Amino acid sequence: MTTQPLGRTIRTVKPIPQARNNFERTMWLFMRYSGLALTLLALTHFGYQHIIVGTQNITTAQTVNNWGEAGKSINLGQFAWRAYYMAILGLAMLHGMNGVRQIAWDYIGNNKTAYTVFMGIVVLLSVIVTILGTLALIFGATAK
Amino acid sequence: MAHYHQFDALVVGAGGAGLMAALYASKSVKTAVISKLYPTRSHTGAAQGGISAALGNIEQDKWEWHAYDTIKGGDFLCDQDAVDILCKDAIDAVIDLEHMGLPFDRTPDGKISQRRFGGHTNNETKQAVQRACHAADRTGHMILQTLYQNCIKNDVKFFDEFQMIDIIMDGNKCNGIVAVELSTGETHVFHSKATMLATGGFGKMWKITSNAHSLTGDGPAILLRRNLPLEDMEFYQFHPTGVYRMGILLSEAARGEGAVFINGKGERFMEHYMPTLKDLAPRDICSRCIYQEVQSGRGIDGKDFVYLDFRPEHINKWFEADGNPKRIDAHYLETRLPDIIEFARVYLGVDPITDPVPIQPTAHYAMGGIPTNNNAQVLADESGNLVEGLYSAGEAACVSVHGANRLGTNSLVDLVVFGKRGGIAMAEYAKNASFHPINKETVHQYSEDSLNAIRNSKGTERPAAIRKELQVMMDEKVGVYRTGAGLRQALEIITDLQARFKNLKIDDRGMKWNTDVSEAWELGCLLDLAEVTAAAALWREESRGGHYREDFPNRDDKKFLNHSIVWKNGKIEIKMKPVRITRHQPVERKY
Amino acid sequence: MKLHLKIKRFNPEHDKKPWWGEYDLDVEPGDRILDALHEVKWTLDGTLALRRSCAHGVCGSDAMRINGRNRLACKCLIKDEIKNGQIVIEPILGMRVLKDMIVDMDPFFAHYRSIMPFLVNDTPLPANGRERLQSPEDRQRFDDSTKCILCACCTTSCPSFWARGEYIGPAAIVQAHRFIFDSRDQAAQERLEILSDVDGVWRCRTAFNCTESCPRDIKVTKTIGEVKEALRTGVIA
Amino acid sequence: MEGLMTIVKEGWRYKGSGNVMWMAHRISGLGIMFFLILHVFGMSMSFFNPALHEIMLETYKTPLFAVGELGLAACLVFHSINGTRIALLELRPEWWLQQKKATQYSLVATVVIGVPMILIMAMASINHFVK
Ligand SMILES: Cc1cc2nc3c(=O)[nH]c(=O)nc-3n(C[C@H](O)[C@H](O)[C@H](O)COP(=O)(O)OP(=O)(O)OC[C@H]3O[C@@H](n4cnc5c(N)ncnc54)[C@H](O)[C@@H]3O)c2cc1C
Ligand code: HEM
Ligand code: SF4
Ligand code: F3S
Ligand code: FES
Repeated sequence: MTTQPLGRTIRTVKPIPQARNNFERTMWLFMRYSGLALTLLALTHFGYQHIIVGTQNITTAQTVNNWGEAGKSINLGQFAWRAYYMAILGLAMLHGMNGVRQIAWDYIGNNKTAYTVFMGIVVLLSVIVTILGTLALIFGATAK
Repeated sequence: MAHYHQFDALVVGAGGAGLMAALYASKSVKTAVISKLYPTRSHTGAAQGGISAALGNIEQDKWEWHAYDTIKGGDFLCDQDAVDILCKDAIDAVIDLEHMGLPFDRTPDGKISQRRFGGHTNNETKQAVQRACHAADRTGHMILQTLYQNCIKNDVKFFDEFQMIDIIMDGNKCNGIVAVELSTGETHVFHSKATMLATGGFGKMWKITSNAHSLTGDGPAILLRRNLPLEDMEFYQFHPTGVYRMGILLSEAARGEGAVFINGKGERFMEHYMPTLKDLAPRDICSRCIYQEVQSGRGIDGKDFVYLDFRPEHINKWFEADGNPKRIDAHYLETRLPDIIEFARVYLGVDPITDPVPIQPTAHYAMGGIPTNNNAQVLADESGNLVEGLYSAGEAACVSVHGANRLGTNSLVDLVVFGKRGGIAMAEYAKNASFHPINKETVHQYSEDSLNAIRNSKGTERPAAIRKELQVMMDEKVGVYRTGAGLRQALEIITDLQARFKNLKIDDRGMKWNTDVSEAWELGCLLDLAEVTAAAALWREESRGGHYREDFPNRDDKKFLNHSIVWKNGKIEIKMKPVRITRHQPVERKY
Repeated sequence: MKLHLKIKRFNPEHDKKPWWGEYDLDVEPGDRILDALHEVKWTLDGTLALRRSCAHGVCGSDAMRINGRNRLACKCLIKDEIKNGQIVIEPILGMRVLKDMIVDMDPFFAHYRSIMPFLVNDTPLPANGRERLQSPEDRQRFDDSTKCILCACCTTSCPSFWARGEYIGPAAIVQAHRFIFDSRDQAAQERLEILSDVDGVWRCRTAFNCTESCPRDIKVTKTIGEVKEALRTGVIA
Repeated sequence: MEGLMTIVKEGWRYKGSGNVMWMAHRISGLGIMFFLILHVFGMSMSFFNPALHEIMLETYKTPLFAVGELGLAACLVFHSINGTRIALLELRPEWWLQQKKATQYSLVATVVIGVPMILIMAMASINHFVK
């Protein structure tokens, strides 16, 4: 008779980065974590700007006030605003781009040309806009 | 123009028997499987309770005991050398299945778990023994899946949703089959060296049945048409526990786990009939006892059904009465019998944990079928001549290991043991044989003509109406109880139905997925098989196992310790084949 | 009881587009929907085509959309589905319709085959010629996924599968789970790699339609989640 | 595109909770992404071209954009709450058995948070136009 300790067997597989395709897994995780972070960031942003301040009251002057003026030194509060928006900008763009990629893959993934062209446009547009936004956040708003 | 294919070994039917044969044949020769259903839809998947093997994992057991139980259960009509093979090989077969990946339930020490089943006993104490290996109550499902998985692993070629219509015979040699591809309606000629028919049972000739709509006995019926005989067709098993009115099976495993029958007076009536095994007596006996209760007005509310009671507290009460120390609870039943509990809930709206379940006997299993030897080779007559290149296994075949009544769980054993032997025999044969020439231009003509005849018929009789009349009549006259007068009437009615079958009303004249035509063709098979069943039942003037004649209530070993071999060549012809008896002389059957 | 049955019909041999067949029947409330379909086929219109075999929910032949959700026709009773005297029947979604309720199942089985649906264990068999041992707890671990009858209810209810037929689909993942979590199996690595492809397990968007539609009550989404977890952590527990 | 057709023609009629939530999540996500690109472009102009920035801010105050903003609010609230549901549930497969409840809770939360928000915003822009 074999005697073998019986109970629950727990096995492991090779470290997952060696798996054939790790990209989808990374993006999947990123979508969850960035999504959770964005819930906090984006909702507070939206709540503050659209409800507390109100869209009708937003002006360029206010932006200058929040972000600090380009070329001038900034205080801690203005730095916080910039960091906050930088985080939203980065996370939301990556999150959104990947979301669009998933959707495009679903519907036009079989047509390689259409898929590449479409994603090319989306990525180009997003990247340009992100760079513009990042520069603005680095240098600050220009006073009129 | 028909499509043409060539394979060394050809298996028709992708149930347990067919897949097992294909698995073993494909290890050495080019093998294909043809099935009218996707393999995983075969009715083996419906088998619930278990597969027996004297593993002795829980209590002492011997394959010799298994063999004796099988022979006694079969009312001494089994060929005893075949039974020895069945029960000895069962052990290896079950272990083999485990190695292939079958997820059997386990004992605490990690071995295959076993449970009780009707008619399985410890020959010394005469008490029920735990012999049925199980995977919850879906053992057949797991066997079918495991075998299909291993066929995929072995790269077996499958022709799914191809229906066999004819076999290609040349004298006494089988050279393959003709099949129709259901999705296109085109015919395909399959040319082979060795061919196996594993097309399953034919329970659809009865109305109350546990059998699938697809179980129409195509294989045996085709052989009858090609002037080959069938064996023991009068022996058909009626399972005692079918869901009332629907016939859906509630496995004997329920009684293996402690359920009992209850009549209208609330009595556990099996105690009066079979004092030792009680509710675990073999199926033929239980079915008859239920009928007797019903006949004597002790059905529930005087109606034609009784209860199967597996409420946990009641089971515990009976365990106590029987001196069995085991105690169970609802959770235990839910894990051991999840599916059949669900069947009762879904189809009857009855929760077996809190209420008794109405049941009635249901047509279940064909002990008879295509006569074969112990290597699954098809026999051409009563004296043991072979049909060259033709094999058969599973419920379609009759080895005969089940005799006059099959013990629960023995069918699955039959599939794997004789499926494997057949597969190996086919490969051996195919390796040494060459392809026998066939006439590619004409072999499929008969099949096409017979299907087109149905497709283009402009009569008035709906096939479904004929089928229904056949089924209702068979329930009444060729059921658990039979009489000479009833059987003669049955034969007359069948002849009449066969005449009406020539005047069919068919709506669908298309080629693609024409299930109207295929169902009608299947009805033709059922009619032929019903005819030989009734004829053989009329011929056997005794009562034995699943065959009970009210006008001949006793077993008659002098005259009928023989298999019946029946031909239908224009008219019915019945011959006898002696039963092979080795160690066990017939005795009276008591439990 | 009166039943008005609306069936989406399509016969490739003479229809360009699907059409609604409407049938009035007299039925028993406790009958299966399959019985009603047979009633149509056997007494009103023999051209109606559907797959069926076991008639009690264990073979997986007759998946179809009943009142807009995937069900086995043989496992639904008329009284439970009938609404305003009517039941609507359509073929399952996302597969090519061959005729009436019959769809092309080949891609479905191709996905099934792609995940190596068989036990792989190259270690020597036990020397005593007996079974490999497995504890009841280890056996229980994958019990749920062994119930699958490959009916395709789940896969064809999945919006991600509708969107992209290449998605391997919940049924194939359930089958992979059955082997990945079997303590006797040794090919978990390979299967997980196959499942980590673009059209593998990460295509699952946690829609839960699969779980809701499984006639065998398999917790499909949970099963998929366990595969994802194994893929995330590298631990199969 | 075949997949899109399946969903547009038939999928939306399917009676499962999941596909509707799935579609709504997609559409809302796409909506947010569309606005985000526009919005970031506009905000970046505060550095590159303050005049354009001013124009963009004024455009947000037109009736068309006021309505669009309400849509954006709905998208954002639904998408973030539903996204949180998915993300949290998926971290623990055991929790998936609670999905029916989770779906109900997140729908309720969407309404509880979203409706007042939209009302406040709608009131504010109506006030603005009336003035
Ligand atoms: C509800 C139920 C429960 C059971 N429980 C048990 C149990 O617990 N233990 C036990 O031992 N036995 C049990 N049995 C009996 C046992 O399951 C069957 O006898 C056995 O599965 C038959 O297997 P088979 O391989 O011979 O045929 P099947 O599994 O019926 O397969 C027949 C195959 O033949 C194919 N076929 C048929 N006709 C054609 C044709 N013309 N052309 C092409 N292909 C064709 C079909 O597609 C199918 O693949 C049970 C039976 C039923 C009905
Ligand atoms: C506010 C907090 C947010 C949360 C919690 C969140 C969460 C998520 C999650 C978890 C997913 C993955 C869903 C899936 O795989 O099915 C997802 C998808 C997506 N998100 Fe977000 N997200 C948020 C904000 C955003 C923003 C700001 C955008 C726009 C830029 C966005 C656009 C998308 C898109 C386009 C998808 C793809 C949808 C799909 O594949 O069907 N999300 N989101
Ligand atoms: S998981 Fe359920 S729904 Fe999916 S194929 Fe298997 S049994 Fe059918
Ligand atoms: S429906 Fe589809 S998206 Fe995932 S949870 Fe089920 S597979
Ligand atoms: S007919 Fe077998 S599952 Fe419905």
